[in-house]
Amino acid sequence: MIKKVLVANRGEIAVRVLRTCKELGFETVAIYSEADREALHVRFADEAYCIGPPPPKDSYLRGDHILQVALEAGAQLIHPGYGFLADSPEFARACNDAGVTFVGPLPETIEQLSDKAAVRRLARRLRLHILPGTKRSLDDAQLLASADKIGYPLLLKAAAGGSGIGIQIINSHSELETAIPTARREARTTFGDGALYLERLIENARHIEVQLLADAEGHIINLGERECSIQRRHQKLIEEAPSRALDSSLRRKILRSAVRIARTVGFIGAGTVEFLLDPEGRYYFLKVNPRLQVEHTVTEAVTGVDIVKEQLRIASGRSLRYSQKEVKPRGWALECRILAEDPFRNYTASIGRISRLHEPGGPGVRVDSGIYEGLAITPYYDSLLAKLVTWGETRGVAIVRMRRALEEYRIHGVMTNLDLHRALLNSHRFFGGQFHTRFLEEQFVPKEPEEEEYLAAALTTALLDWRRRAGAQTQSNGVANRWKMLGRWELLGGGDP
Amino acid sequence: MIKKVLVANRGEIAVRVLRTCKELGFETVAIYSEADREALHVRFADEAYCIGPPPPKDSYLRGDHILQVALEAGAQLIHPGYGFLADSPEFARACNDAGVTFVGPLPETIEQLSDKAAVRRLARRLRLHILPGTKRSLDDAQLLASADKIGYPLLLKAAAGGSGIGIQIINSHSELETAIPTARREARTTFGDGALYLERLIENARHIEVQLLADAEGHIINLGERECSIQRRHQKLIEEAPSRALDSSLRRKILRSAVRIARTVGFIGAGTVEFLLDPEGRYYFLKVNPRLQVEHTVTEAVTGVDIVKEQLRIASGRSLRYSQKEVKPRGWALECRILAEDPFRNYTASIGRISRLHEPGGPGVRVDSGIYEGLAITPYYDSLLAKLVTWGETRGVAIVRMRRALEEYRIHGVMTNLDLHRALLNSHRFFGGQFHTRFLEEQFVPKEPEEEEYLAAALTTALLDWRRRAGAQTQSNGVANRWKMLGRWELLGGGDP
Amino acid sequence: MRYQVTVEGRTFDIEVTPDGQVWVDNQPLHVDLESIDGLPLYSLLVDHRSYDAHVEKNENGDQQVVVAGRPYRATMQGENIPTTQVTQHQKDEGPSEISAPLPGWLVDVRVAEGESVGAGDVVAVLESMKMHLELRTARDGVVRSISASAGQVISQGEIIAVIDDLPRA
Amino acid sequence: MRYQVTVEGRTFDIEVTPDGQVWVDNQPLHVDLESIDGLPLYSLLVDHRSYDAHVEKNENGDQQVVVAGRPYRATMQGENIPTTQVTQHQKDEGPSEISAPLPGWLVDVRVAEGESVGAGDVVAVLESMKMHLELRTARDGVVRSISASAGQVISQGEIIAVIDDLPRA
Repeated sequence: MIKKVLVANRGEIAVRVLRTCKELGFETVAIYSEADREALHVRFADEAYCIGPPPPKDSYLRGDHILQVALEAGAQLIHPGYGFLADSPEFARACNDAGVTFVGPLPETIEQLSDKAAVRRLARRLRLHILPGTKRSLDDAQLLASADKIGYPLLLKAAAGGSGIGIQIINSHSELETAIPTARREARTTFGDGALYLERLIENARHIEVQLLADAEGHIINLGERECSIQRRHQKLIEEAPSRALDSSLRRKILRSAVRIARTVGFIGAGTVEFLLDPEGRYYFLKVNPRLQVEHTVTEAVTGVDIVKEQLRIASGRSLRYSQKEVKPRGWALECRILAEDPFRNYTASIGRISRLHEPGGPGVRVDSGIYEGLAITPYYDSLLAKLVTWGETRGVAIVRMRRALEEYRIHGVMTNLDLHRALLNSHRFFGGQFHTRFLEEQFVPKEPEEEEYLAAALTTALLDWRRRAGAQTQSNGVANRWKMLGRWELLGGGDP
Repeated sequence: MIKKVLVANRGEIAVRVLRTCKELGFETVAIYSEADREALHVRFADEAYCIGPPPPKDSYLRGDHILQVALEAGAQLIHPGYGFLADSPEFARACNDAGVTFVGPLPETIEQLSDKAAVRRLARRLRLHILPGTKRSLDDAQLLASADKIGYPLLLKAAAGGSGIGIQIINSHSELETAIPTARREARTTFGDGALYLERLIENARHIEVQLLADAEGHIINLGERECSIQRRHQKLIEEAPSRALDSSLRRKILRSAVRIARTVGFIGAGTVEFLLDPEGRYYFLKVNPRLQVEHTVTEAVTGVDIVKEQLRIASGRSLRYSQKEVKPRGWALECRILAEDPFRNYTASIGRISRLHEPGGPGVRVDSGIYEGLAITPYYDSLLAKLVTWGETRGVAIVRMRRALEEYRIHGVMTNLDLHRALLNSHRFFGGQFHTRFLEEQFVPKEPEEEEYLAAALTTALLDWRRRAGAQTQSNGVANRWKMLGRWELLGGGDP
Repeated sequence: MRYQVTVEGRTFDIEVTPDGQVWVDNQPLHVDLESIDGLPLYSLLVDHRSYDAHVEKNENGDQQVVVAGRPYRATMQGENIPTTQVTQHQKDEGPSEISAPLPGWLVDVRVAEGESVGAGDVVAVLESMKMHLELRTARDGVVRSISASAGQVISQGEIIAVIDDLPRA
Repeated sequence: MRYQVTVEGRTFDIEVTPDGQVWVDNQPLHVDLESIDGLPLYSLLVDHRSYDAHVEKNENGDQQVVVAGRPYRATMQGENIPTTQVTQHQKDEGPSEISAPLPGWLVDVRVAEGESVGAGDVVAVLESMKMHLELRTARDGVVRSISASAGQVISQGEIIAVIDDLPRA
């Protein structure tokens, strides 16, 4: 029997998952909001169903609608991608109860992992370092008192937040006093919950995470680590695998810690354990993400493992195909997140229609895109347009390849952060691997564009005006070329033109 | 000192070489004929020089012009790509004499390898099998007499031909009698030389070739074999690495034979030794190509080695970076050549302007393209638009990935052979690896398109007419969507739309 | 509005009601055709089955619909639609011209003026994009004139030879 | 034809002779601008240096030239060209409107009607594409009216608040 998979997501990750489904010969079902009728994932899937108006709460977060579509279309599996319903134990449970397999861990595991206090307790029991911090239900006075005990700088976070939203850096008691009321109000408006908590800020920390695969029989393997320290506003921007920050003994320890915590919670499927690494080589457990991550691509590039395929296999009840020994990473991989935003104007989001698109290619380049020429970029969802991944034998090769691929990339019609990526990839500190999670915001100074490009822009402007005036007789470039070429023949002194 | 490289080619291979040059931080110089002012390689390079009118003999084959440009632009290296001047000892010698390094073997080696009779003698000395055949200067009567001795079927070939052009299959004495005069005349017109020769046709043969790298110090390694048996009109269409036709003992023998012959001729650079394999496992030496091949990409995909980079390193006098033991192929790779031609109308070439282009992406997919949206495809050069390469852990994965990628690929404005590739990749015999060099022309029957696509075409036609008539009030798809969605809410029994 | 649409030999009866509902062979279908950015590019959903369609002219100037990357020729009949005439109107009389379907170089001319030729005979060989293309005559006749010679560069549509009908018996 | 073209603060003197030759700052340059397929896409060769250029309107409707993927604003002066007025004409008087530069949801309104605000104060916070965007007032004043509230969906250009100038002393 051919299986049918519903992908409960949109954009690049929906396309990513659909690709593997197609390779496995599965029938595919897409869902879309009213704003996404034109979206690439709709055109990509075998079937597509509208599930509601643009706001996520009315469409991509409507688990009831999505499940209904799965039943109507006869899907046996639902892949949630990342974000939206991927971390929802309720949705996972509803799917499984309705006889549609949720591609992810057991609902109980997701539930357990979403209880941050419980996870911290668990990590402490496993003797992992955790970041000093507070509970999630303190009043203003308690927050201030705890802050003085933990010490500054620290992070003020919205308890209901996530993905880097609702986080502020606090440097002193008085800063905290000023920040609390605004943060509460914003958290209430944004997440519907004003609860805040504090966490020690580790300075010059690096973000290290471990990719895991686990089957229902209790086999757990790691696919190595990723480093995601290049961030803006606490959101990852560039990721790589492996990490330059780990030597082999530290790597072994972190990988082992990740597997242990996953084993303890009975993890099944693909997941990631996140750590912060301080400059002294001490690593702090942050959390377990019970789902596919945006940056899974770099792990795929170095291991050759299709993580989505393994997710679907595990969800179908099959056991892992690899032993730990059979996972043999090769080379280095980088990922740049291509976002519709203006990095030089405070990362303002940009909307519009993709008027022209030219994607890079050639050796060692992978593009995972959710866009195509003609597509409208709407303001309803996140600004991730595409992911550019390069692989090289060494980190250096992966970097120069990424530079080359970024130079090839053209996206017109919306502002993107391609130029920021070009600048980052050209920085010596990035090349040297000397960075931390606040590198971009605190230390990075982009290079000025090349002088000669100004002249190119000026010449284009002047010549277009001149041609408009001169009219038809100069339109014929062929004639001009032939003329110039004849000149060249004379110069070269030979050849009949 | 930053090096400058002139790429003496056009199309996808010029872009391919330019990419690696950029990664190495080299300055790049492109050349173009009058017909190629818009070509991608011109836009891609740092500098570009027009070298003549469209016909290759007046531009891309004008070694004197090209060398002059190299000197004027200050290039230290000339990379010839494949075709055009890549096999020309005269050009290689002229470059080296002018102090510009030709990226390839020594001119003497190229000369030696282009003397087919001498190479055959050499192979015989090394006790390699060669195809029974004749000399290249026989008259009609001698050809007929030799043919009867060698036995039918056999191949009648133009001595000055190459790349599969000027080859005919001959099944009998009388067929040969009829074919000779026409073949002579065509050879004279096409290649300027009417000389013909005969070669035994091996039935159900497979084309196997070995990729080699050799440095000036005499180190030679192989990067494994490729199989290129899917051909049309004696031209390769689909290639893969490794080959299913070899078991490990036969593979070891063929690889060793290839290295031996390269060592004997003092080969330096990247080259390929081609063999035919008969159904009994006997392999016949064909020739040594002293240059990059179109299908080098599949070897890159399985070994992780950038062959162009190694060529440039070797040409710069550096020694090989790999020992044979360090070359560790992983998985399987396929390449489909995407051509501007109509495979269902006798492979007629197609010209026009690329009106829309959508390239595949995602895991395990590489696109090496010489085109972009808006580019005019002219009749002056070969019809290769792009190469689509997929990698997978196994041959099966590489195949399903290629199927998926071919489904994603869209090229509008010219006819392409994408559909033929889709059909080939879906055939059971291709999947089973049961094919030979005449599989496509003798045994392959393409599948009919899916029935439901006819209906989709009919509906599109009818609805576009209906909309044109109904005019503006039905243009607003948003309204229609909302209406349908409301219907859906009622169906689902909930949710405020 | 009722249409008879023929796609590569298959004919569909399609009715579109004034409110845009679609019936095919008298069965209702849920059809949603979305035009993307005014381009000749469409996303088509047929009872939720998703297709991408692209409308373009082919080499002969006929409109074709490319579905999932495969081109289909569609002809249409309906009220107020001039029936598409796909009559097999073949000229059986008068001279016929052999012209170049593509630009290229003439590799070979296989006939001489005044020579008799039979239907299917190769008149000339054109090279375009490294391919040889045989130009054949569609019927019996006598070569009236040859206007190009081997080695010559030929533009698209350029006439290479004219074939007269055989004199009537 | 003589042009003064200013690109991001750098000014070039460009002369194009009637036969299309180009002089920059009185030096001859070999310039070849090739338009591709009538698209706003160009291949530019400047003394053989190759650039790709794309001409487009930016978010504010100004023409910009994208060279090698990087956008440049260019303004031009010359004979018969109305001098581009890039005067810093700032309205210092009258009410100012705080409007949404992007569509999105209003996350927070930080001021109340009648409240005094200072230049740079955040008036409201807009969420668009998962980003928070602070809308600030450019000068001192008093909030005359607020026309949207937190949680509300906002269209691009929609006015969220009006700020009156401070009463003159």
